[in-house]
Amino acid sequence: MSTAVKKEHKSAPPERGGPATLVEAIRQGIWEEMERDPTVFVIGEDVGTYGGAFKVTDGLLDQFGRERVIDTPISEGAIVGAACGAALMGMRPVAEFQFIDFISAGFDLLTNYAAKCRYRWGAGLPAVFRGPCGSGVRSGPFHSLNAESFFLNTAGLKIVEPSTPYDAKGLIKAAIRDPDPVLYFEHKKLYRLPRLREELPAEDYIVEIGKARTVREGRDLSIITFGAMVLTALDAAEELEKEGLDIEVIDLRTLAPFDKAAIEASVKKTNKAIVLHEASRTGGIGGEIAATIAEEAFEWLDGPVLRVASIDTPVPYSPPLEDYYLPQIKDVVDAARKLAAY
Amino acid sequence: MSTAVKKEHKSAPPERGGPATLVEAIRQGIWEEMERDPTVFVIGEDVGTYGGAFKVTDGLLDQFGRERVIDTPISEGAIVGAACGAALMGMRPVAEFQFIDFISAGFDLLTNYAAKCRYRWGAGLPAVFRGPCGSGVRSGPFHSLNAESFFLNTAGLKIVEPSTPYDAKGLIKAAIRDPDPVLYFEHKKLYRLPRLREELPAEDYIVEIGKARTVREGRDLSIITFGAMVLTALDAAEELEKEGLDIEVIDLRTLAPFDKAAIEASVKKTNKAIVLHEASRTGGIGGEIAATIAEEAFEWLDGPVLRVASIDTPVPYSPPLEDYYLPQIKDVVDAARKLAAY
Amino acid sequence: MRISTKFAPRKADDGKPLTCTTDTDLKREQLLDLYRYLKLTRLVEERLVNLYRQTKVVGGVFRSLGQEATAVGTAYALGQQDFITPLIRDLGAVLVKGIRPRDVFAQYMAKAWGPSGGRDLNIHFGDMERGFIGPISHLGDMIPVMTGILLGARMQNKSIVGVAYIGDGGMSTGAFHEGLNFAAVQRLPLIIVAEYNHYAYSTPTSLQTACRDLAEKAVGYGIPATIVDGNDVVACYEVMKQAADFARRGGGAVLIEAKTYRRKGHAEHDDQRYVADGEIEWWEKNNDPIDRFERYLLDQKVANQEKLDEITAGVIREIDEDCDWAESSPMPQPEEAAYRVFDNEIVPPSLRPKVLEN
Amino acid sequence: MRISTKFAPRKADDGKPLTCTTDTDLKREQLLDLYRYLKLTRLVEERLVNLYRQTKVVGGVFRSLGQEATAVGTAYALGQQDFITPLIRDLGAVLVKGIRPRDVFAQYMAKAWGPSGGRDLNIHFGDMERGFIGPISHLGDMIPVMTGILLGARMQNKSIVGVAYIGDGGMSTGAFHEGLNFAAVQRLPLIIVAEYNHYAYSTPTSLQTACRDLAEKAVGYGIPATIVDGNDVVACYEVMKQAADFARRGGGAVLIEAKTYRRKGHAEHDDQRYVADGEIEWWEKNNDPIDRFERYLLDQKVANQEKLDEITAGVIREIDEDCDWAESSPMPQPEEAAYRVFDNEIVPPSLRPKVLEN
Ligand SMILES: Cc1ncc(C[n+]2csc(CCOP(=O)(O)OP(=O)(O)O)c2C)c(N)n1
Ligand SMILES: Cc1ncc(C[n+]2csc(CCOP(=O)(O)OP(=O)(O)O)c2C)c(N)n1
Ligand SMILES: [Mg+2]
Ligand SMILES: [Mg+2]
Repeated sequence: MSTAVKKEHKSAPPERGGPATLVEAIRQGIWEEMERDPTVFVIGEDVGTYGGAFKVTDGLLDQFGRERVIDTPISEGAIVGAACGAALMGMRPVAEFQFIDFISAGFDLLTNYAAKCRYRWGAGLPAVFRGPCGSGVRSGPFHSLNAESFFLNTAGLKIVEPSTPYDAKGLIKAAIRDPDPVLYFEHKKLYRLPRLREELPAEDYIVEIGKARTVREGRDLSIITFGAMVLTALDAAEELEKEGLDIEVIDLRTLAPFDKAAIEASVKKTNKAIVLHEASRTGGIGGEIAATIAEEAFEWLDGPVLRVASIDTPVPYSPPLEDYYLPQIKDVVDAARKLAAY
Repeated sequence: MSTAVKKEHKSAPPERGGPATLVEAIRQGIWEEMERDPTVFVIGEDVGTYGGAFKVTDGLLDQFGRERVIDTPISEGAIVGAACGAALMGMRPVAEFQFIDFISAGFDLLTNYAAKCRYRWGAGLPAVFRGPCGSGVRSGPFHSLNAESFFLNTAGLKIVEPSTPYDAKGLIKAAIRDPDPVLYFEHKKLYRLPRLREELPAEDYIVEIGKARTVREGRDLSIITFGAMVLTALDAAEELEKEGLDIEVIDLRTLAPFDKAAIEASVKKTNKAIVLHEASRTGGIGGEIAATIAEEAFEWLDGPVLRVASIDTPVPYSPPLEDYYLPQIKDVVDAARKLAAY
Repeated sequence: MRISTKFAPRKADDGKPLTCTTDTDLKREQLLDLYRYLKLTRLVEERLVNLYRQTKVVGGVFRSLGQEATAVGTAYALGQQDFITPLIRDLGAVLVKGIRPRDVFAQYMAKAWGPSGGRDLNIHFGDMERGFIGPISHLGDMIPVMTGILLGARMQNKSIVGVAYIGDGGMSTGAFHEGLNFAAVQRLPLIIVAEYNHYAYSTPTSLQTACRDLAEKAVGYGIPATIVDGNDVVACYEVMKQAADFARRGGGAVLIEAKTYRRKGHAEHDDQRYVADGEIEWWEKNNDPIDRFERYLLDQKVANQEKLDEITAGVIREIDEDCDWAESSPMPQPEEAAYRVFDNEIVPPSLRPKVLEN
Repeated sequence: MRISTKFAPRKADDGKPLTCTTDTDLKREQLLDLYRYLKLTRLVEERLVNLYRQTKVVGGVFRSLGQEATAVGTAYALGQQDFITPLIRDLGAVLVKGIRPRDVFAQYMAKAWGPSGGRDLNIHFGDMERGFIGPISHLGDMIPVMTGILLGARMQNKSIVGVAYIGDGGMSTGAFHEGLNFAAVQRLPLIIVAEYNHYAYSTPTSLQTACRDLAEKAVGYGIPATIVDGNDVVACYEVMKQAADFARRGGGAVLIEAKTYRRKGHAEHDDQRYVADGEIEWWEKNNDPIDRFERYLLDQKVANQEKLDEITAGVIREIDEDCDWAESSPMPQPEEAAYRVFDNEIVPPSLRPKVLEN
């Protein structure tokens, strides 16, 4: 009874290029890669008939069939493991976590199997592990995770997080073509944000993994950030501009391995840096970046590298609490003012 | 057939105080706490009849019985979950991972259940999660983990790692009495190291969680470290002394929340700092510490905070590879010389 | 192997509408109490949907429409001292365990007076006094936690049972396996209520397991199982009563599979495009647990319609009152976010740092 | 439910010593081949113990003494194209799949010429050509990985089966559950060989599961199971032959439980204090898989003692040669540690940074 499908529901295939939100850009990217390369397939919970909790894989099932669009049991370990095994066979799995929070249940296989396979016996694992991350949408402690810090100390995993539709499409394609495992984090707050909607090229393109992007050039101070915080940084920069402060904003895009050269170049120009991220401050990626700057650009620094991040708590549900938890524009502005005055 | 016990094997109860290695100190600590407090119990794989893979729990079964010394199936998730549940009931579980590497299979429950319980509904979880960590003993990629970085960005977990028998005993007791979940990491290379053997007090004592220890006072440069690397730091300090460099060595002992005051006090005195740890450099705890110093003691710094750590790879098995992987005395000496000359 | 089907779903005789089993010792008061909880559950959820539409509920609303009898009937067979850890769709069990609707409303609305003070959502909280351990989102994880509750209770010589609810989907998790297996080995009084409600989000049960019945999974843990008609509240009560007796007497873990049906989508936003035509309507018309129980109460002359209406009116009064109370609660103070990660007497709250203030 | 016991262990008739099943079509050459692999396995391990005592083996040595028939017999029923993922104690299966002893020696001795170049230990490597996926230490994790191998193969229209070995202990892991369940749902040709060898490290099977037989776990995955005498190499071959045929024809996953016994400790350092008196000696005397098979070969006149000795001599020659080769390998160059985390054409090796060299 439950296998028949209710309505003659059929999702339209995505445009090639054109104006797109972040979620549409990712969908385009996966779709095009699946057309281009028969080894690419999609696996995860509710990715088929339902098209994914956030509809990233909408329509793929109709187009590519059950063999290449696989609805799994609620088994994140099996999803990761199966993606690894298929990748060993020369396939290119794109595995979805329904929320990135559930990556904790795949943590064991990611850090032990996926990350170490090539090192141990030369077997590269071209697998992508993706899903919605991030807070600010009132989803409470278990649907708001920024998971990058879990994986930074495990060599063998690349980590990517786009903040624009263009980058999202270019990076998902690069991730799928990458010969090594890539974690691809999608900030759920950005999925459908009208502000981000932009025109994508009709032609095939990728965005190289490992390269940051200067979102805004400036001379006085660098804000190094990524994901949804790019917008916070830009908004802060605009406010600071009114005070005559010329802020540079760097979007890392790739978190591992992150673009040291771009960060250093920026800091050597502005001599002041703020690292901004959404995860809790302690143990977040900000420490790694700030330490790198302080170590490798020490002589260029005219002030301490400041970190602006969430407080050290779980992500609370209630709006006033979550707003307090998260770094706000004002926090960035304050930090920048103080640092500028240094 | 297999339930009868072969020999009339009975392990001696531990001494109260006296000369002890690290492993004996931990065993003393657990034993005394179990005697003192009937809610304390031990749970893990092979912790009963066998006394644990490293014999930390040796003899507990005979003394305290099957109810309080529980051999589990190979189920790290169940071990963590069961410890949490029992803690909710007012018990004080001491859960063992046979090797800390297997904590990855308990990662989900640790970061989601144990860490967030008090925050979510006020239910404190007084549970200890312990096990052998660390490399340098030719155990390859899956028995050499330093896991602290996995947990630094998850608020709600304390992390402890002793480097001496005195601290080991005092910290395991403090951990057991702590009202919140504590991860207690034991460097397996130190367990039976004769160099560490020391006289323990016969009286009950604890070592406060959250407090670092100045292992060696010095004026020229601070090395901030913990675990087995304390020895490396001390050996490097001795060599540097010959060159007239007076090195301070700080043993963090607690990694979360770490002792900022002690670090800052040291750095404000010496004006130069090296952070030394055994895990891979990128994403390791060194970034957090270095960033904190660079941020909060910026004006006192006469040089960059240098990090000396393992390279960014899995832990290789073969001795020449593992030696290359790990930070050696020479690496610390080199870093100190360069920084001193700054 | 030991799978009991005594209370499993049966076809109604010659097209007669379904009611409930008469094979019970439940007294009139208890039966009416069951009715009250069924209505309370359904109407609390309906109120939540209203609040959601008014954007007063901050997160999602997850309905148990059509499967209320499973939660209510099973929980009703427990003592005050027994523990449950429900799924989001087991609101009925939470209410039976004595949690007040006001707490649930305040939680959903992220209010300061909610039991988690706005830190967590819906039924994600707990009450040790009432034997209620709220779930976390991560499915399966509560099984080993409940195993630990029972391990602790055994060390304290407490004679309690623990009930962990799990979905057809959640049984696919490793945590479920590890937790139940450990409880079975330790012969702990853990009772699993496996809810066969046909879907896990959009995924049909046939894509979660190759078994026909979830009860078959009990075999691999060496424990007995029962299949119950999850839409027959009396049957649900009866199988739990037996299971709890068995477990309390030292029999060890038990698995109860409840056959039911999730009539609403996974959450309010779900368009249920994956559901076959007419399926929901069939269940609504022929197999609604409250309809069935009303029919039973009337047929068996336990009550007349007036009595039932009176109960319902009482339920609505309670809901109105509790909802008002919850609405009147303030939102939490922002800085509250920083407190209570640890025992704050030892570790200070994580207040947002003042930038470079020293 | 479908648990076949045709090849399960049986008591020997009136005290006669155990041999092997005669219910087989295996040809003489094949039988002698099996014998060669059994001896090869045992003698490679003995050599490893020698090397360990000479401190030439850097890590631990894990013996399969007394359970060699399970690995050898089951693997021998597979084709070149089929995949295995063994446990550390399934060296026999690895050798049958065509991995040479030299590779194993070099790995154990952490040598540059070993297949992982000294990066990983013992049988922790792989060979896609030979259908060998080496395990990692984390028990259970290889089950979902093998599920993925088979998923990939199906998309490539390859008709292969995949065999994953797992211990009585490893079956308690969540990864085992998730991997097998997914394979069963997908009807993938995954064959689980569950090794009931009485212990997981020091823990008896009774503390791993409340089931009597591991085969019972198959029920909860909706797949068939067979119990085999794991010390009867011919029976092990036969059950795998049938399972592989079944799986290859599209029958889906299968579980084979092999009853055997681990005569050595978990690793060389284990004093086995947890083993009941006389237990090991009983198995050694009455139920050694090689003794049994020798008896079978002689009884059935497949070979005479001379022929067997000749085979053994060949095995020893091979071991001597391969061991010499492995010993002659250099240790790896230190800087090799930095390479091959990623494809180094894209990400440079992680060489130890020269301190402040810029
Ligand atoms: C480990 C984990 N993975 C994924 C999810 C996302 N998720 C939430 S509910 C759900 C479906 C649950 O189905 P089932 O267990 O059958 O319970 P039901 O909703 O039917 O009551 C999923 C996949 C989750 N909560 N936990
Ligand atoms: C997830 C995990 N936890 C713990 C261990 C440590 N460990 C290694 S072998 C072993 C016992 C394995 O027993 P079993 O699965 O029965 O295999 P056997 O050794 O009997 O072949 C344990 C607990 C591990 N390797 N993986
Ligand atoms: Mg369901
Ligand atoms: Mg075993």
